This record gives sequence, C-alpha cells and structure tokens, in this order.
Amino acid sequence: MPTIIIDDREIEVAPGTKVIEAAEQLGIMIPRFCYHPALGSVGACRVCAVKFLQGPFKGVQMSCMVDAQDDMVVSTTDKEAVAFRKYVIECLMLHHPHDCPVCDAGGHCLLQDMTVSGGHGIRRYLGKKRTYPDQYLGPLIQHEMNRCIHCYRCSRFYQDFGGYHDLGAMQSANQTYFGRFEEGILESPFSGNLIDICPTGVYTDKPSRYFGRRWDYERSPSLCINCSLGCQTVVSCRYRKVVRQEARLSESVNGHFICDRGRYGFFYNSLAQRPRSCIVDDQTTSVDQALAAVKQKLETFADKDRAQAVACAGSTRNSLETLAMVKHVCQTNRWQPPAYFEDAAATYKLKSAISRLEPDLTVSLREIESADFIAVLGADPLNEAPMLALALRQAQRKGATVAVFDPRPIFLPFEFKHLPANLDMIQTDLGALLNAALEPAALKKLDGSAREFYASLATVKQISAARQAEIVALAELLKASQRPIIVCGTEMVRRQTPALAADYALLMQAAGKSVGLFYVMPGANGFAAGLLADEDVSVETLIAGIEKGSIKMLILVESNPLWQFPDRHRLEQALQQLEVLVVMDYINSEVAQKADIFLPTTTLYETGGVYVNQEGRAQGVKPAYQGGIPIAQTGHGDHPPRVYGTEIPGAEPQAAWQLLAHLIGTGQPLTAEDLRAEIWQWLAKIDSGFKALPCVADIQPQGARFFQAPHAAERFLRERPIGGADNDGQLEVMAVEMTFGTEELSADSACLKALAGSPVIFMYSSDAKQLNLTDGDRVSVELNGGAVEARLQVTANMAAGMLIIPRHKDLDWQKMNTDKTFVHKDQIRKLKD
Amino acid sequence: MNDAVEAVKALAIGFATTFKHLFRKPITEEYPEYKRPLPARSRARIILTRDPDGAERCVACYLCSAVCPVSCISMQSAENEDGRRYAQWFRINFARCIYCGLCEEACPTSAIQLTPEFENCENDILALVYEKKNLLVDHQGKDKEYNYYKYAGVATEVGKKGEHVKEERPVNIKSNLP
Amino acid sequence: MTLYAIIFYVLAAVIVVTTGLAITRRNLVHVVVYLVFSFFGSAMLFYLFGAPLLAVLEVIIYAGAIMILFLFIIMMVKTETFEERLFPFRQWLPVALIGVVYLVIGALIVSSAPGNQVMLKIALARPEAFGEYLFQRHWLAIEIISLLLLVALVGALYLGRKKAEDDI
Amino acid sequence: MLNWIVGFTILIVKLGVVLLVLLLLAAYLVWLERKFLARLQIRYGPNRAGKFGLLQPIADTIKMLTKEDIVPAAADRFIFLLAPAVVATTALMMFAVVPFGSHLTLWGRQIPLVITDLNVGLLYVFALSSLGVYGVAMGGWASNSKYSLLGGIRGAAQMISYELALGLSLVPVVMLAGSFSIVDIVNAQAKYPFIIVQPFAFVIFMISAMAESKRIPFDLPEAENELGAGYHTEYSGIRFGLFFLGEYVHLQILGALVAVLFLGGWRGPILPPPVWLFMKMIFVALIMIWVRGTLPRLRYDQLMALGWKVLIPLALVNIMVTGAILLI
Repeated sequence: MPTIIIDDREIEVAPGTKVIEAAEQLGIMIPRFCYHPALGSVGACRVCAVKFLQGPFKGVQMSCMVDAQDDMVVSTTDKEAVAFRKYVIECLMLHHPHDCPVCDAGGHCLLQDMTVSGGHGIRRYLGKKRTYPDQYLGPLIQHEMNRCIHCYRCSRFYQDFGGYHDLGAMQSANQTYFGRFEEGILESPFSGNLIDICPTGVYTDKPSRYFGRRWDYERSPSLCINCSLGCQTVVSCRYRKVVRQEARLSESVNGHFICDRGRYGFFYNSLAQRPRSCIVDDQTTSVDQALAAVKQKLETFADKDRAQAVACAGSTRNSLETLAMVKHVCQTNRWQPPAYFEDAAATYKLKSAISRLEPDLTVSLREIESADFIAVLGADPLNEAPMLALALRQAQRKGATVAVFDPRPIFLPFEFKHLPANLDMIQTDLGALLNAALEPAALKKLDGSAREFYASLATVKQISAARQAEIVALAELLKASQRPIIVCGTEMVRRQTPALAADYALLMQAAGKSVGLFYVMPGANGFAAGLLADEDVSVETLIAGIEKGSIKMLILVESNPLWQFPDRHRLEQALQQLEVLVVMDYINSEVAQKADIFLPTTTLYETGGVYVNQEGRAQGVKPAYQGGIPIAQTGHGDHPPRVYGTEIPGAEPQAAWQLLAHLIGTGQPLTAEDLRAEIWQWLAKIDSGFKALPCVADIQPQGARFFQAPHAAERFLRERPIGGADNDGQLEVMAVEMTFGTEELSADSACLKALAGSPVIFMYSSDAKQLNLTDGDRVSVELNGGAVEARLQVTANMAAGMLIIPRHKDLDWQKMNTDKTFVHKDQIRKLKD
Repeated sequence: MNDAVEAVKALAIGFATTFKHLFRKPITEEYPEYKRPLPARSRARIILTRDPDGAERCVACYLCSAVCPVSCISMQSAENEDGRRYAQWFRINFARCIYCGLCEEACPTSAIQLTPEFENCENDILALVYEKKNLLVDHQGKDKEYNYYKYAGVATEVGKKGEHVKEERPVNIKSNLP
Repeated sequence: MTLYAIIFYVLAAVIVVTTGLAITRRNLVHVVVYLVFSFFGSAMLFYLFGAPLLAVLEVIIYAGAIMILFLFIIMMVKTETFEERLFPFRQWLPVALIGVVYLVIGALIVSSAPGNQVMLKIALARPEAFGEYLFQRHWLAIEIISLLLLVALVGALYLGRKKAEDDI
Repeated sequence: MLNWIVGFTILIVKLGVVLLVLLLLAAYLVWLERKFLARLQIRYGPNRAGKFGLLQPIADTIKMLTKEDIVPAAADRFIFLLAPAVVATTALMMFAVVPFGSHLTLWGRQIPLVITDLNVGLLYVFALSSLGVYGVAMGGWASNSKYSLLGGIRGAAQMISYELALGLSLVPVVMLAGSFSIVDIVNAQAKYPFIIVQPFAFVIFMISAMAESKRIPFDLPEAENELGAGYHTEYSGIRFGLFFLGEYVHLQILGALVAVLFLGGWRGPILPPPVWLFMKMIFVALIMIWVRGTLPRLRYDQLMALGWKVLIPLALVNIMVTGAILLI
C-alpha cells in the first residue's frame, strides 16, 4: 500500500491508484477534463498537471498518468503547476466560442469552472477562431462542436465503454472533429451519458434545452423506475415540472451512467394530459367527494360474503408503500387477495426466482462487471434492462465470455455468443453446456442431490447437432472460468426456468466455482410485488372471477392491464361486466378513461417511495418537488399567471397509499410519516421477508439489500422439462419488450417516440423462406383475436419456430391468448404495400 | 480671555449666517412641479433593449436572475426558428427590485439596462410586476453598437458558422488535409 | 371620612404595596421603579400634611437624585436576569424576625404614646421658615457638614486627577 | 360644600384649557420648528399638508396613532410601556405652577390665572424635571438594545448634570424675588424683568434648559447619526409620539419658565396677559430653534465639561455676587 503526501497531507492508497484519485480521496480536486473515473486516464488535456517535489519523478507531471508510489511528495498548488495549468486552459480557450449565455452547459460546465478558477479571464489571442459544422444527433442530444476542447471523453465513452461505433473522432490535428460520419440518430441507447460526460457544452440535453440553469433547478437524488434494475439518478425540477434526469454515481447499481430509457423516461410526470382531478361518473369532484363515492359503493359489499366481490390490483410500478397498502386494504376488508401480475405464471416465476436469491449467489449489477463467464438465459439485456447490457459489456472488455440463450434476435454492443432456441430448448442448451463444462475432478465434489441433478442434465449429444460444436467450445471457456454468472429473465421464460437457473448456479457452486445469479424482473418493483403476491392470483384470475360474476367491483391502483394484458378483447369484456371500476393512477391510461370513479395519485417525484430492485435492494427516494401543475401549463398567454396564492394549483392528488388508507376504518387520518411507519409494521407482518427492511429514513443512498432468501429446501428441482415439444409446424408467438416504446411510463416521453421506430415482426430466415416471405414484406398474422399487421424483419439471429412481436404501441398485438399462443403457417399472409 | 472672545465671535458669526439665510430664497427643487433631468447612467426602471438590427437582445441566459440579490427577475428561455435563444416570458417584480444594477452588470448581451426613469409607483402591487411586453423597448439603450450574435459563434440568422467576427470557415470534416 | 382621609388611605396603600413589591422583586430595575413610586407616594403624603417643601425635597433628593444614581449603576452593570420570584426562605427568615420585632415595638409605642388621640396641627412649613430654622439654630452643624463635603469633594477631585495623569 | 364644588369645577376647567393649549401648542411647535429650521437652512419645510403645511401636525398625529405599537420581543415589557408615559406626564404636570395672568373676575369670584400657586413652585418644577429623567433612562434600558441603552445612559447623565446648573442659575432670581413661588417671582418683576439684572443667570438657564430638554446642540441621547435615535430607537406609533410630545411640552415649559423668570412673565402693555406669555414663549422657542439651526452637536466630554466646569462655577459666582449686592 503506497503512501503519498499531497499538499502536506499523507494518504495511503491501494496500489495502482493514480495521483489524481489519491488527491480526490483527500478531498483535493485537481482540475481534469479527459480523466474520468469510469473511463480511466489518457493524459490528453494536460490540465491535471501537478508538481512532484520528491520521489521517483520530479517536476510537473500529469497526475492522472502517474501511479501513486511511496515517497512521493506532490504539490497541487505549486506556482509552476498553477502557471502550467493556466496556460493550458488559455490554449484550450483559444477557439472556444463566446457563447456561454446561450449554452446549456453554462452553470455546470467544467471548462467554465476551470477557466474561472484557473484565472484566465481576458482573451489575449487575437487570431481567428476555428469553427465546425454541427450535426443532428437525434432527439436527445444537441451538438455544438465549436465548444469542443478535444478531451476525447465522448469517443472513449461511446466506443470503448459503450461499444457503439457511430460516433467518434474524425479529421486530424487541429481540426479533429467528434461526431458521426453522417448526420442521424445515435445508435447507442446510452447516448445521453455523453451529456453528463462532456466537460463542456458540445453535447447538451435536447429535451430540456434552454429550460433553465443548474442553479435554478431543485435537484434531488432519485431513482429510475423504467425497469427492474433501479438505477440511481438525479432529478432536476423547475417551475413545478420535472425537467431533467441525470445519472447518479452508485457503486452497487449503475455506476456512473444510465440508459436513455431511464434518463428520458420521466416525462409522464409533467404531461399536460396527466389527470389532476377526481372524476366520479364523468363529473369532476374533490378528493373527499370521490373517496366518499368509493366508500358508498363499497357499502354495498360491506357484509362478509359480499366483500369477496371486491378485488384490487396493483402493479409492478407501485411503490413499496402502495404495494403493501393494496395488500393490507384487501386483507382488512376481506376482499379478494390483490393481483399484481398479468398471469399466474408470472407470479410463480417471480416467487420462485425470489426464493432462490440466496445471499452468496446474488450479485449486484456492478458485480457483473467482475465476471469472467456470463450465461444469459431467456433475457434480452438491451431491451429489457439496458444498463445490464452496459455491465455485460464491461465484463466482456475485461475478457469475459457472454453467451446468450434466448430465442429472440439479440443484439448486444459487443462480441458475444448467441445460441437461439425456443423457450423450452434454451434451458436444455444451458444444461448441456454445464454438463460438458464440469470436469471429473469437480464432479467428485458434488453431493447427493447435486449429483442427481447433474445426472439429469442433457448431454451435448442430446441437443441439436448444429449447436454441439458451439456448446463444446463454450464449455471449454466455462471450465476455465472462476467467476461465472447466470443472468436469467423472468418474463418470457417458462415456469420452471428461473428456478432452473438457480439450480445451474448451485451446481456450479457445488463444483467449486464462485457463482453469481442475477435475475431480470418485470417492472420497477417486481421483486416486492412478487414477495407480496398470492401465488394463484393474477389479473387473469380476476378476469375469470368477473366473467363468473363473483367479482363485481374492481379497484386498479396505478395499474393498467390494458397496456400489458395479452388478450385485450377478453379484458375489455370483463371490465364492462363490472358494476364498479375504480382507478387510481398518475397517468391518463386507457383504463383510467373507462373508470366509474377515478382518483389521481402522485408520482415518485412528488411523494417519493421505496422501490426494490431485482436483486432485492430497497432504495428510498424523497420527494423532488412539491407537486402541482407545471407553471407553463397554468400559464396565462406567454407568461405565468399574475396571481398571488398560497396553494399550489393541481397539488391535491395524494399518494395511492394515502388514498387507500381512507378505505380502511383506521379512525384518525394519519400523517404521511405515521402512515409510512404503520405500513412498515404491516409489511413485517405480511411477509417475514420484510422484517429486515430498514425504515425509510434509514435506507442509505446506495440502498439496502434487505432480502436474504433462506437456503431453500427445494434446491435442485426434480421435475425438469428437457427438450421442447415439436410444434407441428406452428410458430409460437411471443410478445417482447423493446428498449424504447414498450415500457408504459417511458412510452409517454415524446423524445423517445422517434427512437421506438415503427412496428415490426421478427421471423427466422428459414421459416420465412418456407413461407416465401422476405425481409421488409408487410405481413398480416391471424392471431386469436384478429389479424395483426406489420413489417416483417427476417433474421438468422433467432430461434426457429418463433414469431416475435415487439409490443409496439402502434401495433395492436393484444389479440393473443392468455396462455401460449401459436399460429399456423397459413395464418401468416403477405400483404401488398 | 482671548479664547472666550474668539468663541463668542465665532458663535456670533454662526448665528448671523443662519439668520441671514432666513431672508434668502429657498433652493429646494419641488419635485412634482420641477423634475431635474437625471444622468443617463442613473439606475431606475429596467428595460430590455434591442439589437441595432431590431431583434431582441435578451438571450434569457438567466444570469441576471442569478445575480439579482432580491430574486426579482424570472424568465423562461426558449429557442426560436432561426436558432436564437430568447425569453419566452420575462418578468421583473419592481416591488422587490432594489435598483442595484447588478443585472445590467451581469448581462452579457447588453440587453437588460437601467434607465433614469424612476417614477414607477403603483397603488396595486401587482401592477409593479412587469412582463416582457412592458420591459421591451425599441432602441439600443446606452449600448448602441453591440450585437451579441456577431460574436457568439452560434448559427443564427445573424450568421452561420464561420461567418461571424473573427471566425474561420468551418472545418471540412470529410477531408484528411490538415 | 373626609376626602383627605380617602386620599390618605389610597396613598398609604400605594406606598405599602409599591414598597412591598420593591422588596420582593428580583429584577433590580423594577425594584428601583417601585421604590420611586413609593417615594413619590410619600412626597404626596407630605404635601397632604401641609409640608410642600418636604414633599418637593423628597422627590428631588430621593426620587430624583439618589434613585437615579442607583438606576444608573444598575443599568451599567450587566446583572443576571432573574425570574420574578421570591427570595429563598433562609434569606426571608432574618427579615421576617426583624420585621416582627419592629411590629411589636411599633405597636407598643403607638399604644403607649400619650399624644395618639390628639390631632396633629397642620404645620405649614414655608421654605423661609425652614431655612431660618436650619441656618439660625443649626448653623454650626451645617457648616461642619459643608466642610466635610468640601473635603470629600477635594479628595475625590485629587484622586480622579491622579488617576487621569496615570492614564496619560 | 357648594363653594368646594365651584372651586373644583374651576380647577377642572383651567386644567382642561391649559392641557388643550399645551397639546395643541406642542403639535404646532413641531410645525414651527420644522418650518423655521427649514428657512434657516434655505429650505421650505413642510408645505404639502394644507396651506404652508399647517395640517402637517394633524397628519403626523393621525399617522402615529394608526401605526403599529411594537414592543420588541426582548424588551422589558412593563418598563418599556411605562417610560414614554413618564416622560409625557412629568412634562405636562410642570405647567401647573406657571402663571399666565394675574387673575380673572367672573361672577364676583376671583379666579387666579394659574393652576396652583405653590409656595415651592420652582422646586416643584425641578422635582418633576428630575423625575422626567426616569422616562429616558428606563426607556433606553427596557428596549434591550445597545443603542437605546447608550442613549438612555447619556440622557440620564446629561440631565442630572445640567439640573444642577439649572437650579443654581435660578438661585439669584429667588434671592431677588424672595420666594420660590412663581407667582411671587412674576410679581417681583412688576418694574423690570430680571433679565436686565441677571443676564448671566439668563444665559446659564437658557443653556441648561436646552441641555435639559435634550435639544441640539445637546441632543446626545438621541444622536441620530451615532445611536440611531438613542433611547427611543425601538419605539413606534403613539409611544414614540409620547416621547416627542414630552419633548415639545418641555420646550414650552422652558420657554414659559424663561418668560416667567426673566422676561416678566405675562406682563406687557396693551395685549392681554396670556397673549404676552404666549408671545414670549414662542420667542424663546424661536431662539432655541435658531440655536439648533446654527450649532453642531457637542462631543460628550465637551458637554460634561461645559456643564461642570463652566456653567456650575459661573452660577455659583453669580449667586455670590448677587448675594453680596443684596447684602450691601
């Protein structure tokens, strides 16, 4: 452990620590442009110069390029170093335009700070300034190349870190340019990070362009709820509007970056069409009146037998408070148990996944970067949880092998092995891989059940011949691996797959490897919903109940089954059969428009909340602002209204859990804090898994992984489906998620709509050949509930016998069965353009 | 004794002086009847000026609102079709303004300027909240020449990239020549 | 009861109450204020008895000079601000004992004095009469006291002067 | 009994008239001071409220009555509220012994034109004037503000210092008149006013009187530019008004005393006695305003030196000289 003295203060740092990092640990900020903790050092900008007074080097050196070593004495304030930095900044500013007032980075611009603090105030250079043309880089990023200081951070992030290659350096010498070869939308779904990473205003945020300055924003730490990973963000609000979201450094979840879905997925919060007032039978009312109306309707179902006719559904975008309250209200009022998921299989898969997250198996997103072999089972990282793809990319950069077992046409921004197979075969393939990878020496370590499980695995010979060579090659890599990680999806896969993934992990663990297990779950709070959900209850069972006539009143809490439920026709019929439909939500969903009684609720940004990500990490968020209709919307001509008032317009909505608390006779209405404390007590009673959950105030910024699955008795499943049934020439239809456009909240973001593209249907190349279809054809697919039309995309990069339909908003895909859906090949017709 | 005489003499002179003043015409300028012309740089009512070519100078950079010690300036920035940044709305609460002139000092485009016009009292306090239409004037104020967009280096209708003062032609990025 | 009697009793009550307040308050400034009220009340009593000179002297000397000096000192010295409450018992006890002794002696005097049934004749003490009395009958004492005061004054001046020189 | 009631009624009427005149005069003295001072300084003075600003005092009164009466949180409430009342009452009470005429005969009844002819009248004035110090000292202390406290202390010190000179300067007058009664003193000036025989006493009295009423150049207790407003910094509304009322009533009293002790009081040809007294009072007030318009504020040590080292010895010498002359 080298010890170094910086500015007369001594510090001991880990070997390999750069001097600039050591200084940072002491709280000394050495100026930097090109150095970034996530991207490393290149020594390009020359602005982190410090003076080495003693030690192996002497004189002015770049602190980002020198490892801290014993006997080093460094001064950051030495005259020579300060003068050096001053001249460097002056040189960097030679061509910098005079546009700070019209630049969105002004106010949080590293270059601005360094220029001012470096003492360069007056321009001495009298020559002409170099200029560049700018490019259109899509709806998210504004390009202003004149401001560039050539630190290369953008191309290093975009290409080296992110794995995309459509943006980089061009031209040479004094004319080096950063941009695309041709104008166009950036391909990377992580492009928003360019804004955070650029030390000046070359890349600025387009959706929030010119909205305000950093100093005017109410900034607070927040959370992304657009997928299950729970990336940490910083949210900026101004004039009662959420304006911007940026990545927040999280050592355990997302690191320094977030994906564009998360960065721009907040617009639902401040939409003009966001419902702000209660509606009872098409009449706008106050919250009290609406609650009274709900209570009045509930009186009909007051007695014990009738209470079972009331059902309540939450969703995976509920906060933990809401999830708990839904459950508590149902229990207290003896209603039907609450539903959180579309179908019973989803509940089952989640519950089995959660119960298998043993503490020594579970890994966080950042720990994936340390793996050397990653098997992705039934998950599409880039589309389901984009930041997972970036984490996989980091592992791959460090030498890990990534093998994806998934029927979908998977794209990842790096080199990986894709072994497409249908949903039954992918787990068999992975089993065969394990079978082939375990050496005889390792096998000896296996005990009874593990040995039995190993014996039941398919051998390489049992799987398709075409795949054998690939599996064998991978097996060699897995054999050498010390830290393999299994990433498993829980959405598309078969019932047993999540449990099987855990079994595979356990098997490798038994064989002496340091294994990690990582699930991808549906929704931001899928984990908590899975913990709270009753096994046999889902939206589907509720529909069945309505159809039978046993459920007459339905309360949907921040839940919109019409968005996700595969059989739309059946759902709509059921909703019509209801006597009363109550909806509480903060988005103007389709189901909200059908509600008899509608109550608006608040968003994460207005009341905060606790969300549990897919590894069981509870992360709490405090309110970012007071709520209310954005000033721009309450505006008056071209300016805000000229009135004084103490009330915030449109701030009446309460959190869903506060509204629900009115539906149980608790006597005194509780304050938000008291109610929260009470909810925490209920949670501990409802499920023992919550006992270790810290109080909201005690949750640390990095979150708390509170859930520790006990070493389950049911390790190593006995019943294992091996291989897949032949589908008799039928194609299995699978509705899948895409990075942009299929997630409910981010779908409301106007800027992401362009990125969602137009609806397509994916088909395997040989299947298409059989049907005489080619890439780009318009096809109609006859589903259970009617025909679906879209362009066909033919790819060799997916499983045969599958038809993959991304759940695009413009595509009425919800004509499927509630269960598995198959189409005959003659149900697919080519349409004329 | 001499001192006492001196003192009495001094006192007498003083009293005589003030007594003589009794018969002089007062030098008071009575305000509403007579208004003294103020120097151009007096700090009173704030205006938003225009470029010599007639476009709004304000780029809504928020610097004036940031520097304002009483937070009486608020605005919303936006972009118009030709790429110029402008204030969608601009509001000064003169009920709060202390006429310190820091906004004028902070303004990078010479848009916001203080004028000698100080008679802006109202009975209704809301009438002191000035919107952009009340603030915007049709002249250049004290700074007759400056046009920010000639120097900023951003593309607007004032000039494309490389067409402004002291700028080279844009780099051809598709060329390998230095 | 005549009007004068009523005025007498009211004034007496005021004096007793303000004096009582003065000895029970712990805020020194309040004490001074109550004491001034008490002195003022006594002065009015003197006036009522037909001794305007005495009344005026009481106000000028006691209320106007002595108490204002007290107030001056109190204002200059930063004292702790006490809550308005009574002194502790151990401070009260001696006071109460002495008070009881006074009460007994007073009662004895009043009951045994021969003239207590006789109305006092109103003594209209004119300033001239007072001055003549003082300077003709007691001129020696007055001169001695004046001399004493003069010596004290000179001494004080000398001390003050010495101090001032030291300072320089 | 009837006699007593009539006497009482007369007393009440006299009191009422005197108080009314005093208060009105106090209000208009403010106007006079502002107007006259303005002219001394080549200004107009108040000229917006009414003709020549004559309604200014009324406007001021209304303003002060309607303003919020603020008691600072840290102030000693009881004394804070008491202090302005003390200042105003002691000032008003002083006028009780000032004669404004010899007597009036109404329905065969002689009514003396003085509220009460005390045989110790002059001492009564001193007694009340010394009580007035309390208002200043307590107001300054109770405000619990350093400026106020400094103002209060300065005020108290200044007033007790100058009281001595004030008293001593009047001893020759008393010796000449042979009485403390002010009525007697006025009567003693039937032939000539005392200013002629006692010019030194007059000057000493004028100076001490200005210091006693805390007027420029002796306004150290309220010195605006060093102490804010001194002992009444924290006062607002009508309590502030009471302080000012006290000050201006004081000005009248001193004017009246100067008139009565040195200028022959109500005596004068042709015009009725109260008018003479009024004119003399106004004359003294104008002189005081003239002084205010001319002289700068003294330094504190100058103030003390003037009082103790100049005025008191002078007054003592004056007493000795007068005594010697009287004896001869």
